[in-house]
Amino acid sequence: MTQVPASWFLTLSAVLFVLGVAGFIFRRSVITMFMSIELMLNAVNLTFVTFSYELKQVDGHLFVFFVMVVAAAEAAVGLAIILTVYKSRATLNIDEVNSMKN
Amino acid sequence: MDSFIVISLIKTFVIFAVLMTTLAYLQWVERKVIAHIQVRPGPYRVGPHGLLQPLADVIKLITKEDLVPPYVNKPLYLFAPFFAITMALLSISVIPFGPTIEVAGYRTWMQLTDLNIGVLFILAVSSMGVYGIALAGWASNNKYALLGGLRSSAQMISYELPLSMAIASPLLISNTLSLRRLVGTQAGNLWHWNLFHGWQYVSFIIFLIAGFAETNRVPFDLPEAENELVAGFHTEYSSMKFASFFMAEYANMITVSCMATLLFLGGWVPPWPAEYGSSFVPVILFAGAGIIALMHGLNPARKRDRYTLPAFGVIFLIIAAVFLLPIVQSWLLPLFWFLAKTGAILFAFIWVRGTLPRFRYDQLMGFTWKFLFPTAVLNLLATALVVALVS
Amino acid sequence: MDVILFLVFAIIAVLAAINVVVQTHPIASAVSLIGVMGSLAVLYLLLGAEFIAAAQVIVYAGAVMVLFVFVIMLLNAGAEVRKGRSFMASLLGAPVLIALLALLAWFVERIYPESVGVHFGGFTGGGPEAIGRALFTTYLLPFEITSILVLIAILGAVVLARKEID
Amino acid sequence: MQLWLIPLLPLAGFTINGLFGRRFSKGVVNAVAVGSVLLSFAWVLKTLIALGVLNTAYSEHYFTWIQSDAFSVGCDMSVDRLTAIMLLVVTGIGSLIHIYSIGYMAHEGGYYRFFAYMNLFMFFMLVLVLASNYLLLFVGWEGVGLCSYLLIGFYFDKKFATDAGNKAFIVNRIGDFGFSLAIFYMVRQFGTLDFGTVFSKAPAAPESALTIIGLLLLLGAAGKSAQIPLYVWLPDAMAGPTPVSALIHAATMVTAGVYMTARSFAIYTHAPMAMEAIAVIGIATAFFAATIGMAQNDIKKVFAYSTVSQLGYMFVGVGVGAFSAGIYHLMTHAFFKALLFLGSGSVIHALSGEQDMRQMGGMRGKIPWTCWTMFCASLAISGFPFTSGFLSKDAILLAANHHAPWMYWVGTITAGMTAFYVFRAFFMTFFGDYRGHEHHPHESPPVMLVPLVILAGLSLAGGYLFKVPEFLGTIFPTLEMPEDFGLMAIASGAGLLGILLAYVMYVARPGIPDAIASNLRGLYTLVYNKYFVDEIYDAAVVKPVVGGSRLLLWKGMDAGIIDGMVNGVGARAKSIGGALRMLQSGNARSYATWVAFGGVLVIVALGVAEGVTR
Repeated sequence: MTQVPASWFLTLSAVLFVLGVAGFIFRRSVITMFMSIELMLNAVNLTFVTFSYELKQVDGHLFVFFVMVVAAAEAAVGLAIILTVYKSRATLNIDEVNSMKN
Repeated sequence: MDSFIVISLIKTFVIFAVLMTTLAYLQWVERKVIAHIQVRPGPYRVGPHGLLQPLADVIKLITKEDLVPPYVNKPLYLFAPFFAITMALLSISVIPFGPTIEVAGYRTWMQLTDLNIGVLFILAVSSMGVYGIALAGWASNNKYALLGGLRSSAQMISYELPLSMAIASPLLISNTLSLRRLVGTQAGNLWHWNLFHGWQYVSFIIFLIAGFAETNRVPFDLPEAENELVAGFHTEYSSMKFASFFMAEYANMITVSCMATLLFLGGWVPPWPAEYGSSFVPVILFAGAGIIALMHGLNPARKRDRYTLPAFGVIFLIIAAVFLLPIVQSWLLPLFWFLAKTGAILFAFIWVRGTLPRFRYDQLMGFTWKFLFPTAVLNLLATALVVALVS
Repeated sequence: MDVILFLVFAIIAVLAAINVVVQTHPIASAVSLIGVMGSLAVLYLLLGAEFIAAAQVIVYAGAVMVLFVFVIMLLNAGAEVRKGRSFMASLLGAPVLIALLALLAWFVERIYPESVGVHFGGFTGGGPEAIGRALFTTYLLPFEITSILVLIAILGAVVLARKEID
Repeated sequence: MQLWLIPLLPLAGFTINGLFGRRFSKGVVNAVAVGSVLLSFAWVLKTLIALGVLNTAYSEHYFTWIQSDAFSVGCDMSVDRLTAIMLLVVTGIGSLIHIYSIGYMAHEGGYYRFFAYMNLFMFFMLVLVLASNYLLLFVGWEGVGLCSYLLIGFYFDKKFATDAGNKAFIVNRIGDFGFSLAIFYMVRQFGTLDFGTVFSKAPAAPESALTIIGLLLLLGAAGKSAQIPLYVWLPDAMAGPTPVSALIHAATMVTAGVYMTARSFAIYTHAPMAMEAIAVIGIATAFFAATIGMAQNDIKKVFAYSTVSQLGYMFVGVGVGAFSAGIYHLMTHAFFKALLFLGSGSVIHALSGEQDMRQMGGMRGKIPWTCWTMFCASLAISGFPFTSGFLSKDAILLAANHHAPWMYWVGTITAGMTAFYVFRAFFMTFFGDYRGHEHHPHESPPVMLVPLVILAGLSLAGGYLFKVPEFLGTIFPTLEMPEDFGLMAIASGAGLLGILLAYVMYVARPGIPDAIASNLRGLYTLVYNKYFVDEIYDAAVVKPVVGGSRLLLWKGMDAGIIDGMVNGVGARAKSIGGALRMLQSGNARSYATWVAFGGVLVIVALGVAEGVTR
């Protein structure tokens, strides 16, 4: 059976997405949560590509391209924020970062 | 179907063997050239003119005690060198060395495989190379290593941008990402090479500078600079892991120079068409080299040269003779031209290492962000404008 | 053949993803995330998205993840200390996630039972040429907007991360 | 002929006194008030003389008050023989009482206010009498109710006066409720309220409708003329000054009910059931009030119950079909009852406020004029032969006998009781020795005595001066009755027996009443306490209504439901807000959990929707 049904790809992306969500919910370190977000985005990218394969259109790839650009921007700003948070509160544990006062 | 696999395996084996020996002997060449630049003989004890020196080094590194310091982050510590060397070797698989070759009835390209996104693949692989160094620096849990790792990966990242810009402009002209077709577009004589297309030599220079930085070579090899950061990111590494980092560095050097030849110097295309005698150039070169070697062999500066130099002379003459054989010429000549150009650029690497002083880190970073990157972008825009107007 | 390829890289991706979540030390999860991205790049190739695969490796794995590794190295973030594990979160979270997964899977299977088979040469539209044409014709506006977005992100990152010169 | 001038004069008196009374001296206030009533009386005489025989009703239309397509109500007045009598009674006795009250109210506070209200009362009463459609009559009806409230509560600083005013007004309102229902029903049934058209259409209307209208009108009349169910307010109305009781609660207002039923004789003649109801209620009230009157010690209370009882007689007259007899008794009753009240007023005036008969006695020598004028009134009310009271009461009793013999016998017993309690009061006040502690009771001034004398003359000879039955014969269907002297003899005999009994018990042997009272203890206390009717009403009606409204309407409905809802919404919002506040915990991971939870819900929803549509 040389053909892989597309639904497997979607299921795989679902698994990755859920793992991303789990990571975001259960982990305490800010960076790891940030990485789970990236994981979620990757899962979404996979879905995009699968659907563009199915519909034989290139638009899906464009969306993935834009997702990547946005993810890059987000990562840059996010990490900068993490740095400043670390500088001001010397902690990476999200639970301790829960109030606007510093 | 299976012939494809067999052929690929054979090609892989051939290329792997050639590459590994080249890696080793490249180090020998480098040490010899730098030595002669600094008017010292360089390695000549182990084997004639130190030819066996690389072999000795390899044996030394293999037999050295492979200690793993306790305080390191063991998995990543072991993973980093492995990752660095794989990424470095990976890009060789896409580089075409010559046109087709006819062996025992099977015609195949002198290239492991051809991706229609070859250039992108190489870019991707080179950008992954950063991890090897970054993780090595961090995993060895040592301040110098960490700083060295950070600095070198920062440098590689920053220089990646002008590198990709420099690559982009010739691509605009040849309008393809597949390396094989890239060379195809530069067929014909010297003026067809991308280098002389418009002002592509600017992007050639940017490419080379970025290439130097990518491979942490001399002007930009601050991270490994002995006097500041002990040995940079591979301070804690010993024996084989240390060797792998070195091999990775040289492999990267080879990749960059191959890319330079392919993108700008027309790959295996002879400078002027064969009918004007370009096919005789290698014969002349080797014959000349052989004669010179024989002459020096007559009154040797050192007594053991009496045997080695005439031996080299004879070998060179044999090679010159081989180039004359027509049946081999079809693939040997293109291969020669490709290797000649790549060798020239490699020599430039080594030459630069011997002459230029080291950049300070902030100068290094300032240079790329304030000068190199803007020029690369402008160059790309100008090339795009020209291409748009021309077509 | 393709199935084997898919299965191999799918399993790698899932294991790496689990590793991202499970590992206490951020650097370990960072590396496993790179693993996920690499395997996804291969899957993209399987789906005929060459440019996106290369972009994924260059942009995502090559640049974004390096940022992460940088930050981890700069902050010298130690392993996460396991304290204050609120029982409620796992009580509420776990079933929700499992439900989410089951739902998505059911949704996929049910909505796309007759999905088309994927094989290597299936779709060759993913090349840089096709993407370039689409990007600069139909999707020109988003392209410009994202360029501005990235510019703003850079400014933001610089302003945020620079040391107060006081 | 400007009929409108008759009611307008008292109105002018009212407005002048009402607005500028404070600055007038007593003399000017008297002049304005009494003058306006006397002018109105003179104008009435002029119009009646000018109208002559008045075989047909003379009416004037001024403006259309309500106009809604077919249904229209005009402000128009009419005079016929019945109205003529009522006008004479109202304005005549009104002016006498106004003159009397000059003396009586001389040193009371709020002098101009009293006369303003009295004039206002006269205005409304005249509107009521002159109205030629039910709605204008109803305006007068309400107006007199208002004035009775104002005048009863004249001493507004005393609690029992204001309570009595409220009681009177509320009980009257219940009656008015029935009256207004009747008006609505008439509008639905006849499409108009004008007397003429209503009475012409009445015979054609179904008997059931007429019965209903009749009964509702009876309810209104019972309220206003203090009949059985709604008489409780009259005894308490004595809280007002005595001229008020005389004018409103004896002569004019209470008779409005009788006038209205008499006026709608066309409806009642075609609704025998309603007529029967009137008769029965009349006789019951007469007997019942008489029994209570016998045991009262307050002089004004005695006469109040006697008014209720005499009104009962008038209703009997109307009920049995002898409308002219009813009106005849109305007129004569106005004369002697006004006299009785004014007399008791001057007695109270003499004793400077003392009302309890047990504190009086032996006043014969001290205030001879009052004594003898009241003697004449007492003779008239107890039906002493050849007094006007005798004529009108016998006419009613004869008609009652013709209608239903048992009514005649109950009427005769009541006549006896009436005679007994009137003379009991007379003897307790004027005979025996003085039991009070007022050192020198003085005779009232002439301005009070002159009206008494005139009224005394009228109550004795009034019946002969104005032959009402013949006068009203043309309007009302006459009852041909054989002149049965036997019955008249029995009735007057009962009256004489009552007088004799009173004389024996209160003059000859004063000990007897206490003896009877002691051995008939149970009955006496029952009667003395007015059969506890007030208490029963209070328990049966007032308590449940007030309690119910407090419990159900106020606590239950208002506080419970409405406030409940409003506060409930506020509380709900607060509690929800409280719950949601927990979400904003600042813990990013809990936010994520909720987002995931939301995501799951959305997907489930989509799945379900998808499942549904597929």
